[in-house]
Amino acid sequence: MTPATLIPIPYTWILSLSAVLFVIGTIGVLLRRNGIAIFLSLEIMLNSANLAFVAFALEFAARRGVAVALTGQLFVFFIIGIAAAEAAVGLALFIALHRLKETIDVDRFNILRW
Amino acid sequence: MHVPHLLSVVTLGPIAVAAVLALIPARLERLHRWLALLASVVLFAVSCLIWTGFNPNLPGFQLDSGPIPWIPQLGVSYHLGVDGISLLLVLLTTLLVPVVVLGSWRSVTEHVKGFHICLLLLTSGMLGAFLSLDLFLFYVFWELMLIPMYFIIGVWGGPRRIYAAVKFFIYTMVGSVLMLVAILYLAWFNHQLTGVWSFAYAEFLKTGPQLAMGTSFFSSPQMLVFAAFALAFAIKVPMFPFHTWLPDAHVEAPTGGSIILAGVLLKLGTYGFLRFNRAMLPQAWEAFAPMIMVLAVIGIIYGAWVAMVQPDMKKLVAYSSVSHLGFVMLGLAAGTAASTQGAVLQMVNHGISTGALFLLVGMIYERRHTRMIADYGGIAAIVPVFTGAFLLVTLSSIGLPGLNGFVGEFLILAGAWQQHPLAVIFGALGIVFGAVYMLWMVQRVFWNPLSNEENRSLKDMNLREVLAVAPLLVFIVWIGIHPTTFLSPMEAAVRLLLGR
Amino acid sequence: MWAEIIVTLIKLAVVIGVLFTTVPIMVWVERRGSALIQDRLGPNRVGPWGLLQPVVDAVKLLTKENLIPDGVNRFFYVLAPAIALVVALSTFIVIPFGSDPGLKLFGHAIDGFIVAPGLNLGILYIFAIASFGVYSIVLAGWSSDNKYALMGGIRSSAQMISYELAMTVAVVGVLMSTSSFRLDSIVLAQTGTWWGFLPRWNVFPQIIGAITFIVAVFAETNRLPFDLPEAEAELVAGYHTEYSSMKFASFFMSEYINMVTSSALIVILFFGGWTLPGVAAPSGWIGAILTVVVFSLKVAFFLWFFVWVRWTLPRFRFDQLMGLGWKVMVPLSVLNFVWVGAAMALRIL
Amino acid sequence: MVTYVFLVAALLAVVFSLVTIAHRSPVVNVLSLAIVFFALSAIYAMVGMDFLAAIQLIVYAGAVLVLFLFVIMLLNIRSVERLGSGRPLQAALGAAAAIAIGVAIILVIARQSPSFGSLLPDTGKGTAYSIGRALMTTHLFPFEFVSVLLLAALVGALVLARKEER
Amino acid sequence: MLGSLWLIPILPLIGFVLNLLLGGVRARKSLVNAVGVGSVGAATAVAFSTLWQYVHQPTVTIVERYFTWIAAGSISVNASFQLDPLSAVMVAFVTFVGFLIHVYSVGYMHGESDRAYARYFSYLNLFMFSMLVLVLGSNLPVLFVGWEGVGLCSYLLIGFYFEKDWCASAGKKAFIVNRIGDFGFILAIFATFAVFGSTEFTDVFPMAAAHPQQYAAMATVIGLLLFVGAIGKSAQIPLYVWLPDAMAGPTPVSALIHAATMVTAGVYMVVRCNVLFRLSPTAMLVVAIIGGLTAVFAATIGLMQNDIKKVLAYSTVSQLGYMFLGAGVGAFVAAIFHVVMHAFFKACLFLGSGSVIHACGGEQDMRKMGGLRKYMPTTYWTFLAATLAIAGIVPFAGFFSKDEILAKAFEAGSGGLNGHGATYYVLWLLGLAGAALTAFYMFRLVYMTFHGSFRGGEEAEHHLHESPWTMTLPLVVLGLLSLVGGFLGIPRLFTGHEGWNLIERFLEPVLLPLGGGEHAAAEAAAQVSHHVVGAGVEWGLVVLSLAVAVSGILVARSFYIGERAFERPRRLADRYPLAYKLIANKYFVDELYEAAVVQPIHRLATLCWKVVDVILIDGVGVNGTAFTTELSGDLLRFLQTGNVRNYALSVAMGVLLLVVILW
Repeated sequence: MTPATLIPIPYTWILSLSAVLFVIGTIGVLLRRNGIAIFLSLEIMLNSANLAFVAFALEFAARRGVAVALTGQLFVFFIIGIAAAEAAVGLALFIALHRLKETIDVDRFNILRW
Repeated sequence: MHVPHLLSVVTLGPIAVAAVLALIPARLERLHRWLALLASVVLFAVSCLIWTGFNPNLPGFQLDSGPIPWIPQLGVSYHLGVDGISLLLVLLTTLLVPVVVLGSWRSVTEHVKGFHICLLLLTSGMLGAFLSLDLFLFYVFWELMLIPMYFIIGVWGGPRRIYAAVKFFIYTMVGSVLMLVAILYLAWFNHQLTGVWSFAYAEFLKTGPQLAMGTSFFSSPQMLVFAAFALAFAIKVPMFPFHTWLPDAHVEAPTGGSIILAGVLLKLGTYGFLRFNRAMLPQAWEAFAPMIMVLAVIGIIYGAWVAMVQPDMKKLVAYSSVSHLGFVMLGLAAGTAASTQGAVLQMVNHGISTGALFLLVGMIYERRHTRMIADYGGIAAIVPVFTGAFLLVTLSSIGLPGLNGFVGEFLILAGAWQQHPLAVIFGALGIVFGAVYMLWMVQRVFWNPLSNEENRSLKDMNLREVLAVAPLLVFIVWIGIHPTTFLSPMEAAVRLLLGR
Repeated sequence: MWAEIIVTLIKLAVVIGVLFTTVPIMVWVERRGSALIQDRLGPNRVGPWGLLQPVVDAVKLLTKENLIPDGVNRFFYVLAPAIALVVALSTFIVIPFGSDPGLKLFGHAIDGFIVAPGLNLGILYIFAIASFGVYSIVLAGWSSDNKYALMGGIRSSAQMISYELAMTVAVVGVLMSTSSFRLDSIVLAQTGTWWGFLPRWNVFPQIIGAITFIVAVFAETNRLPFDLPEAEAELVAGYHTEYSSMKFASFFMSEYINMVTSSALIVILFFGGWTLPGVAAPSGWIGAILTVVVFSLKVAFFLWFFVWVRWTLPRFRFDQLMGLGWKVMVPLSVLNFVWVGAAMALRIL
Repeated sequence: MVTYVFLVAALLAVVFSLVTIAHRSPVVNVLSLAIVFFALSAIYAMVGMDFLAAIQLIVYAGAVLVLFLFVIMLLNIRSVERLGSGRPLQAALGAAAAIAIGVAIILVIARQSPSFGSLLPDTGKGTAYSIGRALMTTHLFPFEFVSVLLLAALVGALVLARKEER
Repeated sequence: MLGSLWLIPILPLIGFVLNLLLGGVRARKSLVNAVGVGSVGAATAVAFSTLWQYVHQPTVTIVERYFTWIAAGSISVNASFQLDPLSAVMVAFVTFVGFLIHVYSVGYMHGESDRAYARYFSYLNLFMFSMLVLVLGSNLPVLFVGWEGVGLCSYLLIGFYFEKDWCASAGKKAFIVNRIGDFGFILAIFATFAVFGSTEFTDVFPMAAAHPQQYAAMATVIGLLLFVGAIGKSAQIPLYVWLPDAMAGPTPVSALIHAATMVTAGVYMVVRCNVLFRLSPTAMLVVAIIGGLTAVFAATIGLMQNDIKKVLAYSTVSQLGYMFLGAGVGAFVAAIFHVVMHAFFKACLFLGSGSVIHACGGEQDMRKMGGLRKYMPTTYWTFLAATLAIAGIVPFAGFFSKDEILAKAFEAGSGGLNGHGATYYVLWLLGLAGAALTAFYMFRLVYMTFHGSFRGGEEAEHHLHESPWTMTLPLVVLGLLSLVGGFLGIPRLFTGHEGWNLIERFLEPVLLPLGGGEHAAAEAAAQVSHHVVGAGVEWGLVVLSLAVAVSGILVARSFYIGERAFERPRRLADRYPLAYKLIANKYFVDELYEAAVVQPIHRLATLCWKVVDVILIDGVGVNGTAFTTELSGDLLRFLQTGNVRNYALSVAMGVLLLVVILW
């Protein structure tokens, strides 16, 4: 088992990337009306979270001198699983909604209004 | 004859029976009725064993079953015990249940199964509340009582039953939630003092009085805790400003429901005042007693007045309950041994008399499907037996000497006079007004010319109904003539509770 | 460093070259084979036994006018075939097509007959890349403004997603028995025999897995009986209806390259790769070459199997296809790895 | 080398995520997102989390996004609104909030010491081995839970998307 | 039988229960008679044998404890009976008169249905039971039991014809008005407990008598409260209103309950508690004033009543007034004496009127009677005897008792009892006037009913007949008693020495001597006042009262006899229309009460219900809360735009907020 070598980039860079992605995702969620697009933006946000996990995992491994930073990866793993589930259900929802309203513009789905 | 864990048997027995009923298909209505009747009669018999096994000379709790740890982390335990005070109320409860079953024989026609299951659960709740020596347990039973009653009103009730049921439920909830807070606070305080978590009544008896009495209401924990308990119980009693759920609940509830409601549920309020507020928070009690007394007196007269002008018999009786329980509260607030014993006895009296009144009103309602006094008049000639029974109950309710009502009121007022003559003077006015509204109602229902032709075909009481009422009448006379039977068991307990 | 790069480049050149040469040959084989199966001659004019026919075809395709219909989404229309080809080619780089007893080239170790050695992902990598294959079809179908094409695209995406599941799960068994993703270690795990005569190939204990995998592969490569995306009878030509000349050619080639890759996978996963039971590979270049030859022969057989099946079985209906995928394949594959797991737990394997 | 890979990947990720949220055509959105995923998986691979990289591609690119495309085609959504069209207030506030959050996060990160994470060692079996172990031992419950969740999602999706027959 | 006093009341109780059952099974009247009359007869027998033993043994006060009735804390009440001269006298005449009236009822009620008949007798028996408990009770609570019991019975019996709404109302009225009195009584009981720690007569009175100063103040309170009770039960101003209405009941009931026994319970109670009253000049004065006023007031109303029973009712009220006057001036013995005498002649009068009504077929209006003398002689003569007795003509019963009271009043005035001499003089004058009025209206009644010619119309005249022996026999007995009864208490004046005044000598022990202190003087005044007033003056008083009575009779004769009958009263009425209107309408007291008490309370109650309960507490308080909750919910609802992006935005804002907070 070869000894752990350092990554030549600070984990904060990765964090920053995830932050940027997160912001972009957020903007997408907040500004798009198209349901699909919103979903995509959500996926971006999830991935930024994953990235953050990875970054922390690395930093953790480095600081604690742990050989393998498992937990972070596991979180990512679970998040991916959940994302898959979410996508399935969400898209099914949109199919149903589209069948109902002939559109996926979320601004048109305000039947829950007071 | 010795039954192990007698109290547990009495308390949890009904639940067991309810479980059995739950297994029986609903269409076997007669079987349900008979089983429930049998069970309740047996229950009464067994609870009489408590009476026989009870040693009136011991002031404390007896026949304990438990304490069995329930939630050890919080010191919650299952602990039942009976003393002279709860003994009477338990007997009252178990006495009323068969009466209710008999009284509902014809009036409850749909969901018979459900009704009896509810009734039995309710019974357990009430008995548990009277017997539990652990406040957590008490609260559980207290709430357990609430739900079946809610259903009994809401399912088998009259036209506005939903409104009434919800009102009853929310009203009671408001109080009991605060009470829960108070209980938790007490437990916490107890933990602060002793370092052990416990909800045991005995513990609180020791630590409760140590709650600080601040200068102002909001700065004194004891008064706040007191208020929390008091609100819960005052709503249940109900005391003057919190009584408006009672008329609705009574008018809409089925006969059985009204009997239980007036007979037992209201007593839990007064019982709670005595058992918890009075015993656990003595200083706060001292501070609040005058207010309680004033409210009690207001309740007495106010209830009587409002009852006087009710067009609906059940409403009238309901408001009369307000008045009568005013007496009880007066007795408790006065706090002398005599008045307190009188109050406890009056709880039983009111339970029996008002229960009987509701039963009788229910019977006539079954026949004519109206409770409006105006629809009757002059039916004494047609239903003499019914009239006789009703008259007797009426007289007991207006406190005719030689019947139960008098003894209670006499003791309460006589006991209270030593402390607060003025309150007694106003309270005694209630006796006068009591006569007014009851007799006026009796006149308009039973005397006078037979105005309404439909009443000419009224049937007099049948054997079942006579059997239903008879025990109550027996007790009315018994307590009236020889109250010592019932006063002596509670004497020691009351003395201990009052700390004399 | 440089040596490493050069070696890699050489490997790449060899692999790509082989693949690109395989395609015309496969075309010829396909046509002759179909003719054989259908008892007719097939191409026999151009060159001996029509061997040059594919060359001619290629030339025709290359020289054809490169037209783009109106109303298509140009970007994706062009992108789709490119993706197809790229995916097809890049999957192959983790396939070990021969054993390496430690030969050197320019003083640098060849490091196995495999383009990207030391990639722990191995088969996972293949799945990862292959999953991009869907895009080409979907995009092609969608971008070329044509309902048949769209239908084909949708169908194929559905089909591929569904069968990808079965395929992956079928492989799990193998991965479990040889606890690694690396294809070469998978191959090595299959050397030797049981009871002296039965090769230690995964196909024997995991026959179910093998069958499932093979069927799934057929679906993944859109070959008959699962070529619904391009079902001539119903969808003219499915997703590449609107394609012609080189763009069509790249779809065409990618399909055949996928076939090769798939066959290679089948061989590696279930039929012991370049190994032969009981035969230890002789050392030195000769031995190495021999392993490559063995591997190629096995692959060739499965390529022929592809052809054979194509001209033997009728096409499924779409719902039958889906039903098969979800209700038969997936459960079977699950059954397979459950069995493998049980066997491993019981120390049978 | 690794640094450049990272920078390129990061650049790709940012740019194409912007495209993802900004472009009008859903298909473009999806594909650019695919590229983002690709870039991310590259980063994972680069830091030695090859298993993550793989499933990132397999699940996201291979399954989820295809699903998206599939739906887009099924509903045949050509092109919809521009970014932030309609509800200007919502748009402005949203953007502001998002950026503010981003700034906040960046500020937080900025306070951290830019220490270096360690590259995961090559165990020869890849991280898959250890992850698999962890999943089957310490994290068994969440793992099973996710599987149940996926099953539920499967059923839910079926129920939702099914045409209710009249 | 001494030592088992409980037998006396228990027998009627048994009768009550049996009769109820008999009523249930619609038994024949004869059986009911056997039970009803039999039980009371037995009780009477037992009573008299008991009394016989009692008078032939030394002990003055015999108390029998049976069991502890109520015991809690400081309160302890025994169920116990007490036999002493006072209760002995009461028991004697209650049982005796009661028995007679039971007998009378047999004849009077024979027209009723079997069931009603049984009901009637069961009530009557219950009444006997309660009355006996009342007079035998050895402490206030037990007395109160009887007190309320008789109240109940009067309620039931007044409302005996419950299908007539005025009867039912009258019954209710009686009970409620009595309740007002009982209110005072029960408070008195509580006060007694508080002060003396017991309510046993044998404990309380000696204690009080021993320490007059100590208990003086409380005595006033208790005394007045007790007297409130007495006012209610004995129909004094202001609570007399129920008694006239009570005439709605069957006549024997009026005779027994509302003339002879129950209404005198108040007097009995006052006399029973004479110690307390004597300790409190105020209480005495109040009693005297109320009594005197009532005596005259009721008499004036009696002047113009045309309903034969109403006249008797008001006369009863007025006579009760005399008794209280007597008690008020310290003549407790005289009061009791008058109670007994009154029981005789008033019972006789009522029964007589009953027999008259019986004869006239239920007619009660005297204007439709007249000349009945020749149709029903027995009734007439007995009635006349009783009338003379009530008018106070020598030697009839009334003379001795009433004259005794008036004399005592005069002495109180002259002796300046408790320093209220003037007041007592006035009261004496009132009493005198009352005597005159009494004589007048009673003879008015006699003349209008029995003299002159029948005014009831032809066919009614045919039905006129003498009543059956069951009714006449009691009449005769009572008539004779009202003739000779007076000789039980011949004052010293006539005989020269005290010895002949049997009743006074018999009752002497009841008036415990008070211990020293300033009350001694008062006591002396009350006791020895015979000698304050000289014999001559006394004779004068006797003559005076006789003259007054006779004058009253003559006026009545001149008004209602002869060819110019009814003319002069009419002219008087015309001359003083206002006064006429006032008196004829009983001073509008009922109307006053209706307007001043009943209506306001009723309105107040309605207000409490409709406004306080329904609107304030329930409307504003309870449903108000509910409504507020609902409203706030309705308003908050509008935050739900249903637009997912808004929610997302709010989430983002929340995050931002969190960041800011956590920064």
